Amino acid sequence: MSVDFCGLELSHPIINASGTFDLLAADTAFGASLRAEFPFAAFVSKTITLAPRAGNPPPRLWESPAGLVNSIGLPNKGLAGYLAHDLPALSSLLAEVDAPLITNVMGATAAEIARLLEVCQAQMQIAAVELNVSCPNVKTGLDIGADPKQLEAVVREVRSRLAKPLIVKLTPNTADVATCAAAAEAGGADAVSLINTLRAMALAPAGHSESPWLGGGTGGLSGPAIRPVALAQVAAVASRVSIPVVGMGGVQSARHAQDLLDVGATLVAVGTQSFRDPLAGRRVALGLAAAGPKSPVSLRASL
Amino acid sequence: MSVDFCGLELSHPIINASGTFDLLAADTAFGASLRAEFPFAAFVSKTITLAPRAGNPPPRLWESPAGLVNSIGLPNKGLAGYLAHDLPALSSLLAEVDAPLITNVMGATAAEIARLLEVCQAQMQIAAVELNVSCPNVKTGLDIGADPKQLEAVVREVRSRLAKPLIVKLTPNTADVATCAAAAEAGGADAVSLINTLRAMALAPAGHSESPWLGGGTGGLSGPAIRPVALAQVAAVASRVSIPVVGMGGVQSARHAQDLLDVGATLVAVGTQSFRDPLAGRRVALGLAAAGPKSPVSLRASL
Amino acid sequence: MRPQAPIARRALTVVGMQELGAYRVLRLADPDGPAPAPGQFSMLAAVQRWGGGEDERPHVPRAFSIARWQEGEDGMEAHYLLEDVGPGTQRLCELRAGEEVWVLGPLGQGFTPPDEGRRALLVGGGVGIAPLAILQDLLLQHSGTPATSTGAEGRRDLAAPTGVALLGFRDGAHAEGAALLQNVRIATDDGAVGHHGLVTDLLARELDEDPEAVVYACGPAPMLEAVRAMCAEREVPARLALESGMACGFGACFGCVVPTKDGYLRVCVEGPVIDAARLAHVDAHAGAPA
Amino acid sequence: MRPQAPIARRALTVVGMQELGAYRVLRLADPDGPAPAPGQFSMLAAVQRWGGGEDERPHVPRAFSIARWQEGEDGMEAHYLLEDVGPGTQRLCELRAGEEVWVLGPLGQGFTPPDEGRRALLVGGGVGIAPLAILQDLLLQHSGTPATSTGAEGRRDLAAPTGVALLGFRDGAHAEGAALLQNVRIATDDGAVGHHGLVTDLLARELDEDPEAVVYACGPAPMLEAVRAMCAEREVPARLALESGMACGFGACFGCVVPTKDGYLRVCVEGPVIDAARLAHVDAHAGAPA
Ligand SMILES: Cc1cc2nc3c(=O)[nH]c(=O)nc-3n(C[C@H](O)[C@H](O)[C@H](O)COP(=O)(O)OP(=O)(O)OC[C@H]3O[C@@H](n4cnc5c(N)ncnc54)[C@H](O)[C@@H]3O)c2cc1C
Ligand SMILES: Cc1cc2nc3c(=O)[nH]c(=O)nc-3n(C[C@H](O)[C@H](O)[C@H](O)COP(=O)(O)OP(=O)(O)OC[C@H]3O[C@@H](n4cnc5c(N)ncnc54)[C@H](O)[C@@H]3O)c2cc1C
Ligand SMILES: Cc1cc2nc3c(=O)[nH]c(=O)nc-3n(C[C@H](O)[C@H](O)[C@H](O)COP(=O)(O)O)c2cc1C
Ligand SMILES: Cc1cc2nc3c(=O)[nH]c(=O)nc-3n(C[C@H](O)[C@H](O)[C@H](O)COP(=O)(O)O)c2cc1C
Ligand code: FES
Ligand code: FES
Repeated sequence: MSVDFCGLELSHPIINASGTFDLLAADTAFGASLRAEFPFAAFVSKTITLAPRAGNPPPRLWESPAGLVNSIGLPNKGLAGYLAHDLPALSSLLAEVDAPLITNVMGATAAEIARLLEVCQAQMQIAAVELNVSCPNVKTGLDIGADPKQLEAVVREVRSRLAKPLIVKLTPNTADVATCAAAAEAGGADAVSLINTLRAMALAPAGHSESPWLGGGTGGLSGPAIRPVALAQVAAVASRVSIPVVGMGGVQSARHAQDLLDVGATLVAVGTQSFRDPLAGRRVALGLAAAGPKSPVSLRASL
Repeated sequence: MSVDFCGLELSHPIINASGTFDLLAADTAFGASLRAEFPFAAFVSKTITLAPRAGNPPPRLWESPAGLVNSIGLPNKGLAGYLAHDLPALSSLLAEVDAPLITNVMGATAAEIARLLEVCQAQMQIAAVELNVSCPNVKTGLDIGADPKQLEAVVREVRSRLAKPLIVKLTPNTADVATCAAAAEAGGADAVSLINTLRAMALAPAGHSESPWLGGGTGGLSGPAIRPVALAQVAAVASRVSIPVVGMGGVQSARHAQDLLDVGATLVAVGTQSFRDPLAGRRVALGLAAAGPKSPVSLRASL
Repeated sequence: MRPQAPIARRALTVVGMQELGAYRVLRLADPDGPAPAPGQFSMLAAVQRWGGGEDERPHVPRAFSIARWQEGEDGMEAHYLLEDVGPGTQRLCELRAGEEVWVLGPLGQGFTPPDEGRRALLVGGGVGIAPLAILQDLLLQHSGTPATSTGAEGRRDLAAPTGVALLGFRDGAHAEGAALLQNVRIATDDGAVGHHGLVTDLLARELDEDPEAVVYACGPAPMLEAVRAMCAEREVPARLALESGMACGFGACFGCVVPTKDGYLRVCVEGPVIDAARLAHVDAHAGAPA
Repeated sequence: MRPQAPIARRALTVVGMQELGAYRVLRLADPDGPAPAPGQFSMLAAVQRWGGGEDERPHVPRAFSIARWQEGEDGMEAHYLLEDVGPGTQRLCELRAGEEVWVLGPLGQGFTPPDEGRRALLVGGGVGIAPLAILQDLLLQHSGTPATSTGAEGRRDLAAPTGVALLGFRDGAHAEGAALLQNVRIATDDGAVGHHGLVTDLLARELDEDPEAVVYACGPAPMLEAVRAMCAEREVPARLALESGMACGFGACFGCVVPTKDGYLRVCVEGPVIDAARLAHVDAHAGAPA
């Protein structure tokens, strides 16, 4: 089951989706059992920004049919805080379980992103960087990652700052995700990951006043509800690019992971399902291993 | 509860989503009870194209978490077949229940759409036309409706052929649905409707060979799973345009319809839920009526 | 005219749930429902917790042949034969007396009776035997002759005027489902009961002896295709009850189509029973769970 | 160090489900689970059919205070007090003995005991009384003095060394939940039982008489806010067990935050019990179902 991903040797193809597992909090909650049954082959951090962010006011969660709408708002200590407070603890824990650290970053401009990458390049505990391009462009309000031209330009501009693998986490809120993936590839991405959450909203339930429910106004939909959308987007992307693809969106079981691998993903990330079962990642990995290696009848070519 | 929609006087704000209710088949299945408890205030036909279409090979359906992925492929008798075979029966049935007929049409080019509108204009039984712009552009492969400029140009070009209300049914598979809605409005649309299904996919379940499950390869996701996405898109559109909005996507109850009305929809369409309960539209309408008229604390302005 | 369903689905009470070998028989009290024609089906969904099973399913209701329509303790009852093959059938199988099921039906086009004087040969495979039970009930009622009620296999009973049923099953546990019918001959894949082989072997023998018979068949796609081919070759009329993945059951979704000689046909409104002559072949997706 | 949960959620068997007025008490056999600290909670989800309820929910598990941890027939049992307020609690309330529940826990930061010699005043509102029960059990155990077991209101019993509980309820049916604790004084909104008014009226009286007490409170946000304000004014230490909509319970989703004087805090890892002094006010979303 071991997988080569952009030169990282992983023990299996299952990682966590950014922002859906806090290793340090899990350490507090689960202690030794977290290490004994570590769920992921590599660990992806929450999105880190240059400046600290408090995140959105509560409520931050809305449970929807077979899904979850979140409006967390990317709270984080900022790059300096992350390096000072989290990185040492993260990397010592990850060293124990032999899983590399992938740091997810987001910036509003190419300059911000370049700075984030530069700093990550200097930290040897960071094995790779995932760049979240679901950040609204300050001028247009649209996600940087939604416009292929803009995306390619940004990736090209920042690429040289990072010698480590650069994964571009695409936005699913676009007319043509395959073209965005191709743009990331053209700009120099080593891999792409998808899908991020679908733009979504909820109004307050009966008994509450009828404003948007989420403190952030709108949110993003994740979980099983979006699985068929994720499969379509991953298939479209994998059939277009030749760099590795990290597939995610509603994965709950080895079967769902296998579907993403079948359409061309190299790794699969587990997100919302970890909220229901913190060992979900491990169960998925074990399920894949139990099913045995598949003859590579990849659908990638046929799509 | 009566509503004015582009000059049509409707008894309540609930209609069917195109392609999710076949009046003539329902007449065969339900007979008199269909008329006695007619579920909708207006009836929207399946998408009609100039030439007949057989639709996609089976399987055409995949049940997903709290949703349904379909790859029906817009089977229809073609415009001439529709006029000759369906229109007389449809309009006599609708006359009995006092519901106007909205004909949904799709064309691959402005010329095709113009022809469809012209013919609809000539049929007095047709009260309004809904234009489905989720049709792939023959050259780019992307939906005509996904690109605001293209959409505005097409709507502007065809607009003059129809004196009746023209509703543009937007595609949700786009980076910025509000801008698409504004483009349709600028082109001359009298209303917009959304959301159509989200692009989605399914692989064959265990025991079947591992190609895409749906005969059409990919499909579209509908049902409760997409409701939070629909609410976000309808809210974004309603806060942008000043023409009426028909909201849909996963509506199962009066509460869900009220949410769409609260964010600015004028009408609400019920789709997939009719498959579970053919009277769903009626139950939603009755539920709204029972809750009584709301003080118009529309969120439209505040979004 | 075919019996029609009220557009309002009915919340019907479970009055019984019995094991029958590998199957279950669900009995619903349906005091006000229209009497179905044999071959018609209903869309069923548990009123509570339809969803939340494997892969967060089921979501849409499921189609089931009405297997029997008879007087119960409080008015009419419909019986359904269930095989647990996935989240929808599993949910229905776990229902207990007193719980409720949403029922939309009767739906679809049922079987038409054989021409006067011709004998009906019922051919069923697996859970596909369900619509043959109500068909046999009706045939027996019309002929006025109760069939010999033994289900012993091997005893060939050409004298039975009507309603002889050839039933194929995977194994012994499934073959217990045959108790739903009378006057049956059984074939099993593993030879546990009756003929060791295909039900179409039994059909060939019957047709050799009575080439004037009319065939009524329901079962897995390969069985239906074999029946279709055999009947086409011998010029025997055959009525096939097809199945297909359905979302609505009343012609709304266009999801349940099967290919015919003249294009796609919606199984739920133009079928489920159709004349075999309309098919070039039985689509792999058009049969009962194998 | 706080008791930690095994990362593997446990499928535990329901050994009891009793009505207690407007509430239910769910008893789960937990032979191998770690002993919780009072104030800790678990994330619960029915093993079967977690989903498919109202609005196709629940999907994520639900947080419940561990109300009691005691020896049962086959090892330790955890008790939970449930109030049916939506699809998740509804599903749990319908479970019967023998069915299974996924349990992840014990989670979060519980109550810390009062300083030596200070009296604990427990203040609960509605279903928020649950964590006070296990806290009282522990306090009584430590003090070695069983509380007077009468729950009669009005009888002021300053002699009780520890664990006196002031409980507020909507009405009589809810007030029956008070049976979960000993030595209680009750207030009801409608006056059906005990003091006609707010539980904070009772708290004011107690604090008048014993300004050295330490307050432990759990309940609806308005109650908690009143407790916070009263304790802040009187400079009485107060530990509040907060609630918040949760998806994970172990710090993964950042969904359960409440505002504090120095920023947002995740209720599931830094709480649910926090020192009232850290809050400028209790957020409207940070309390138990009202
Ligand atoms: C007219 C008619 C009459 C019928 N009569 C009977 C009867 O009397 N008794 C009886 O037991 N059955 C009957 N069936 C079949 C019954 O409807 C199916 O077995 C049932 O729908 C299966 O649902 P499920 O959720 O249990 O299984 P599913 O999981 O839906 O699996 C059933 C089949 O559907 C496909 N499938 C698997 N996953 C999916 C998915 N996510 N989306 C779509 N398709 C999928 C596969 O081919 C699988 O083998 C009838 C069907 C029809 C159309
Ligand atoms: C630490 C902690 C301890 C708790 N202890 C107990 C206890 O001991 N006993 C007990 O009964 N309860 C307890 N609760 C509360 C319990 O977790 C909730 O009552 C439960 O989660 C409600 O779930 P539901 O599906 O029944 O109701 P929901 O429908 O989830 O409704 C509950 C509340 O959530 C909000 N809401 C409504 N719809 C949604 C939606 N779609 N998405 C998100 N939010 C929504 C509304 O504010 C509503 O009032 C505790 C909570 C926490 C955090
Ligand atoms: C609560 C929550 C927080 C998330 N935070 C982040 C984040 O910080 N950065 C990011 O790139 N994606 C974030 N995501 C998106 C996930 O990484 C993932 O792309 C998405 O949830 C789809 O996967 P899933 O359905 O398995 O959850 C978040 C998702 C959730 C549910
Ligand atoms: C089976 C099926 C067929 C559909 N056919 C059409 C169609 O012909 N034309 C169209 O504009 N939309 C079609 N739609 C989309 C619906 O009109 C609607 O936009 C979508 O399903 C979302 O609403 P819902 O979640 O309530 O179903 C179809 C949807 C389904 C599920
Ligand atoms: S099942 Fe919907 S058309 Fe037949
Ligand atoms: S519930 Fe997920 S972080 Fe607290």
